[in-house]
Amino acid sequence: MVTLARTPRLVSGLQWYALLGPPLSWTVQLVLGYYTTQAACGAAASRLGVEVHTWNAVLTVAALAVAAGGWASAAALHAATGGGDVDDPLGRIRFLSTAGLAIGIIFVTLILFTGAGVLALPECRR
Amino acid sequence: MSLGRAGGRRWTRVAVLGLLLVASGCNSNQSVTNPATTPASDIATLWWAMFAGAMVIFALVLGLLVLAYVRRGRPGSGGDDRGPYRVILGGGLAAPIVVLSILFIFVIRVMPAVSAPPPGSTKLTVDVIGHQWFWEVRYPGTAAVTANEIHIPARTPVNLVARTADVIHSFWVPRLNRKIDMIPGRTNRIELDAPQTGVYPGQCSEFCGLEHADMGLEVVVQTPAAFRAWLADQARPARAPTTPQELQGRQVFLTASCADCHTIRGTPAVGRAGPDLTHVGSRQTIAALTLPNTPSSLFDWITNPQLYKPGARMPGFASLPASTRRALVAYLESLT
Amino acid sequence: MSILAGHRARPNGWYGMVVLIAAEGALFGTFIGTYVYLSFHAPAWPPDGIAAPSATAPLVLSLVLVASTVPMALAVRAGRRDGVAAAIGWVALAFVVQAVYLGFQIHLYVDDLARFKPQTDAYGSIYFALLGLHHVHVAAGLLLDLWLFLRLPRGFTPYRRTALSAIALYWYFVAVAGLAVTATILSATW
Amino acid sequence: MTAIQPPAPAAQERIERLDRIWAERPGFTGWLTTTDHKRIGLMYVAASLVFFALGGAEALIMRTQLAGPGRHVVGPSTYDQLLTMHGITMIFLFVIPLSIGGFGNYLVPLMIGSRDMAFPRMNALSFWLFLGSGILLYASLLLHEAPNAGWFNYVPLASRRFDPGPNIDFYTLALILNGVSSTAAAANFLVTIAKLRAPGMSLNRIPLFCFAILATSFSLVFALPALTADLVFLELDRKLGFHFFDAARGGDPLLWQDLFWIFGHPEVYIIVLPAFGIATSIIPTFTRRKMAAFPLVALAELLVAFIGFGVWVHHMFATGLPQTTLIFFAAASLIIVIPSGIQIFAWCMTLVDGTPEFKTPLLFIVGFIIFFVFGGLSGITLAAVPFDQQVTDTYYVVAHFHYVIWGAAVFPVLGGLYYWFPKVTGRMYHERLGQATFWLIFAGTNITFFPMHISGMLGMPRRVWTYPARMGWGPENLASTIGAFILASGLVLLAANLVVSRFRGAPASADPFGGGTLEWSTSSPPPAYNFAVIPVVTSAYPCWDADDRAADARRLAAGQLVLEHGHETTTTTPVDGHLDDVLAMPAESIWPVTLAAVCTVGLALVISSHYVTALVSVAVAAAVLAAWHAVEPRSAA
Repeated sequence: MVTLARTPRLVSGLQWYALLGPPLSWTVQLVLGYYTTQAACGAAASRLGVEVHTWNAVLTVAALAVAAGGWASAAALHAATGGGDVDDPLGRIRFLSTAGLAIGIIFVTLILFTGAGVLALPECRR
Repeated sequence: MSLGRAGGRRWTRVAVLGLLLVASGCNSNQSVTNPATTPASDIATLWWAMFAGAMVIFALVLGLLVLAYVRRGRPGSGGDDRGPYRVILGGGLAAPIVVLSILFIFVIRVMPAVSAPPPGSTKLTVDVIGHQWFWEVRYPGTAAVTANEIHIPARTPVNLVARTADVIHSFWVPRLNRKIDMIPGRTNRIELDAPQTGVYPGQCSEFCGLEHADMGLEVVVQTPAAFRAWLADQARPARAPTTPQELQGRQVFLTASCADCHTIRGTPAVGRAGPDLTHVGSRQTIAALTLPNTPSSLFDWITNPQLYKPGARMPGFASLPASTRRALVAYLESLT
Repeated sequence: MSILAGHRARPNGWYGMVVLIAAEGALFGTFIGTYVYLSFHAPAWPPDGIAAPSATAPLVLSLVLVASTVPMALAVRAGRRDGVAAAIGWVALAFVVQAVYLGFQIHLYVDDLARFKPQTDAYGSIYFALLGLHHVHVAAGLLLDLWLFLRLPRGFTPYRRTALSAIALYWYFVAVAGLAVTATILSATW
Repeated sequence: MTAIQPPAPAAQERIERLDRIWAERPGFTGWLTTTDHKRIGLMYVAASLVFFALGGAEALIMRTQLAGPGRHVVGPSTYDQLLTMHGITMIFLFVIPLSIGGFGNYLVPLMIGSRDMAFPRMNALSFWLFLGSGILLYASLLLHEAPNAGWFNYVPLASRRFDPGPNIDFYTLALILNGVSSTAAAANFLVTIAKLRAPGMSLNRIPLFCFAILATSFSLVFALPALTADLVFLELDRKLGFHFFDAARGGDPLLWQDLFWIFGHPEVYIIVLPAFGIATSIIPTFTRRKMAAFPLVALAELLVAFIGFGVWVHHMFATGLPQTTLIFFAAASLIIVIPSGIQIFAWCMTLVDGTPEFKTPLLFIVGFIIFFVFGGLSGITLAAVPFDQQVTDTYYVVAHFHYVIWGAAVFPVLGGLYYWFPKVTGRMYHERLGQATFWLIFAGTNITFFPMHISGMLGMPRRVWTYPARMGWGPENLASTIGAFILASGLVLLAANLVVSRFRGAPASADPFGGGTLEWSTSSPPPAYNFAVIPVVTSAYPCWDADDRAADARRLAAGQLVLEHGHETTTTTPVDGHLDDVLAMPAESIWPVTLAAVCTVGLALVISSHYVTALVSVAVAAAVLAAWHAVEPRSAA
């Protein structure tokens, strides 16, 4: 508790990272990944020269790292707020870190699904 | 895959009868659960697997609701969340991750079976072009052009190229493969590889305007030899009229506005808006399966198409004398 | 007000403008995404027969629009001190720069229309639609400035102070969106 | 749990002062100029129910046409207009306006302990713009020129070449207007929930209904621009000959689909999220237990909205896109099951662990859970790419989405109509008739929509105006038609119950069901200012905190947080809900309805190609806006 009170900025940073990091990392993976397939399989493919599998392997690893970090932050906050105290702002941090734990698991799974799916299929087969 | 075709049909019956008082006893020729090819049966297997899983999950949730009803009089835990949390995390988070992972792998494994055939993997290409509201069918490399009836040889991988002349249509013959949209500016392909001869009905399944409902088609799977004979027939120009009535009919066809929209190869009629009629007499139906191809229904159709297919692009010819229309019918039916 | 003496929170109007900007940002994002999407489906971009846009004028103009946010920020600061004359002066300066900016942009737009048209092909369609979207936003901002000229001379109220800070926020957004639009348009030259 | 105590004399005096300050113009003009979120909410409810009746009538005509093969009740031209108008009406003019505009408006300020929405006049504008869009659309139906390319309006069928009449222009411009209305409403909710919460209502104490509205509003703000852009592109193509969707000139018909579904799928969750919110309001009340796993449920509501942005291509699995493109969206469409699953188990476990009393509102929620699970499961099958490629655009899909957006999204709304009826009218509905009605509607829904799964699996495409006898789809369709009329009769009974109870029902107390959220702490119906004293809360179920409510009553007597000197409400910090300001609120105004009228007329002029006159209406609109903002809310001296 004491450490939390002393480092509000860090706590607040970790809290928002845990909440927003995993979803946003998936968003980046989805948007960029979607555009790599559009670029590689559209009429402009030869002009753009995008390689779907390479790009998506990189995107997946990067997104996974960010999302896993978010989950770890949530886990740290959740452990630190483990007491019975539910008053502000500890109650709020505990509330958000509980949510963050679920967010981390869900988005790590989603990023893995996406990456594995793209890599398992031929690049531009329709 | 594991469930055979007959098994699929039997299971359809069980599901239909078991789940609903209204059983469909009739035609299941356009049924998703009556597959006739590998891709269609892969999809049907995927369906039955998902169906079974879904029923188990549905039963579990219903069980929880029944439990709530049975225990309604008892006081609860008083708001202690630890028990519910275990169920919620187990049922809402852990179990779905496992189940969905299995399903996702299943899906990825079925996807190649329903994809477009790799270049060079097929022996025959058929171009199907969607129109409001009929299907133009071409066999590249031959002069053959027909409509609404796609003949293919059995046990032969066919590369079906789907395009459109106007709006978006979707080519769908459920027993043979997934559907594929026909989109302006795009060329889509699927594979048809039917092991057995027969007639497989299909229908446009993307809303395409007034007569979306009456845009049927049939895939006629023939033995390779019969198919070759059919294709050679279709590639020939139209038969010349032999009787005076047929001669009169041809004259009517060329001078009334018919030729503006229809082609009859070997005559000056080269219109492209309507179906190619070079061998219309050989087809089983007219107006994209709306009517059987008999002289009397062809006569009715020419007289007033809007009665049978409201919105169809074809104008009625009731203004022509009945004898003239009969001559036209005689000529068209002679074009086998 | 006694319970809150001396305290000032960000007004609701400011939050409202943030949400509006989020929606507007999504709108610009959709237009830009469309531009990229169409370019990915074109064998040549810009299509043969249309020259790639020139870079100098749009770049300079974008920087001018960004520069015009400085007097807007100063106007907001003056507003906090109830400096009516200073606030009006800064808004007026920004207004002049923004109006000149829009004038130049419309001049370029009309020039472009002489070379190719939105009816030429999809490139022309998205090119003029994207630029047009941006210019409409600048024009709307100028109308907001005019409203400030109408209301500020009668002195500041909390409502007008909120309006000034929200309108300034809007201009920051328009400047950033202008940069994004310019970058998108110029991507065809790379 | 808490009863309203008769106020002390000092408090009575303050209440009378508040009554005077918050009084609005009486009579009909009062409705035109009102900025009271409750009256605006009621107008939303009334208007959307009228549109619901129209959309329902359209459905019944279609079902009559499809009752058997080869019938000719209506021809294809009328049928296509009916099916398009049915879709547009139910989505844009019924469910969203009712659940967000109606329930959201009425309840959010009451639940968070505020006196109004953050932007009361913009709130009125949202309503009037929505009404304008509905009037435009139904004007087109009266002209027999209604939109006819389906609610998702694919090009090139909707292009000028294939649809030269004004039909699609009505669609395009009315939906742009509707979108502006929804964006304004969403912005209003976001700021209201962020800033106007009662002191002490930190993030973790926001009622779950408000979390749902928050998630919905986020979705609207980011999804609607994609639709707006799409509609603008289409109108530029149609009216000015642009080529966004013209494949022959470098455009792409799939661009329409991409942009439409980038909006359209979040839209599905926009429709269903408020229903989740209503369910999470009704369940705790009737089980006398707080929602189990409250943080996860709140999170799940937000996640559904968020992941909902990454699933749009599952509407386009059959378009021949590369499979590597499809798989992104298949993955997201599967994973979105998880937040839904968390909520389903949380609802069920609250029922299991609480002490449920199966009154009418809770019955509708149980029905909702059943439909949502069933429709969710058929939804999973549609995320499985090859199966979707087989059954998309068939009646299987029609069955699926009616389970979800009728069964799952509207059932809670129906339950909510009963649940908050005493709050709004001060009278009770008829309980036994309510329960009987539930069973009728529940049966009707299943009889209507279940057979559609089968007709779809048997190969029946959607949007067909008729079908030939040889296909053998007759029995399923007849069952659907019979079910539709059972369903309709149930809805008529529901309406009768509520209308009669409005006048004859037993008087209702402030809190007839023992609800946990703040709306139950004020009288039924609530006064114009909602709460005589701004409540201070310490939990997510403040109405169950008797001590806190007693403290409110003491503050009223003492004059703390009563704000009895002006048309004011409090604002608090967005995260922790600390009191940070007292805000003067705008009073009633004639300008919102005026502006909406000008916009509607302007768009009608564009539809009829009177561009110059339309430009004049833009100038008038600017003038109206200036006049609007010349009237400033003032704090008490």
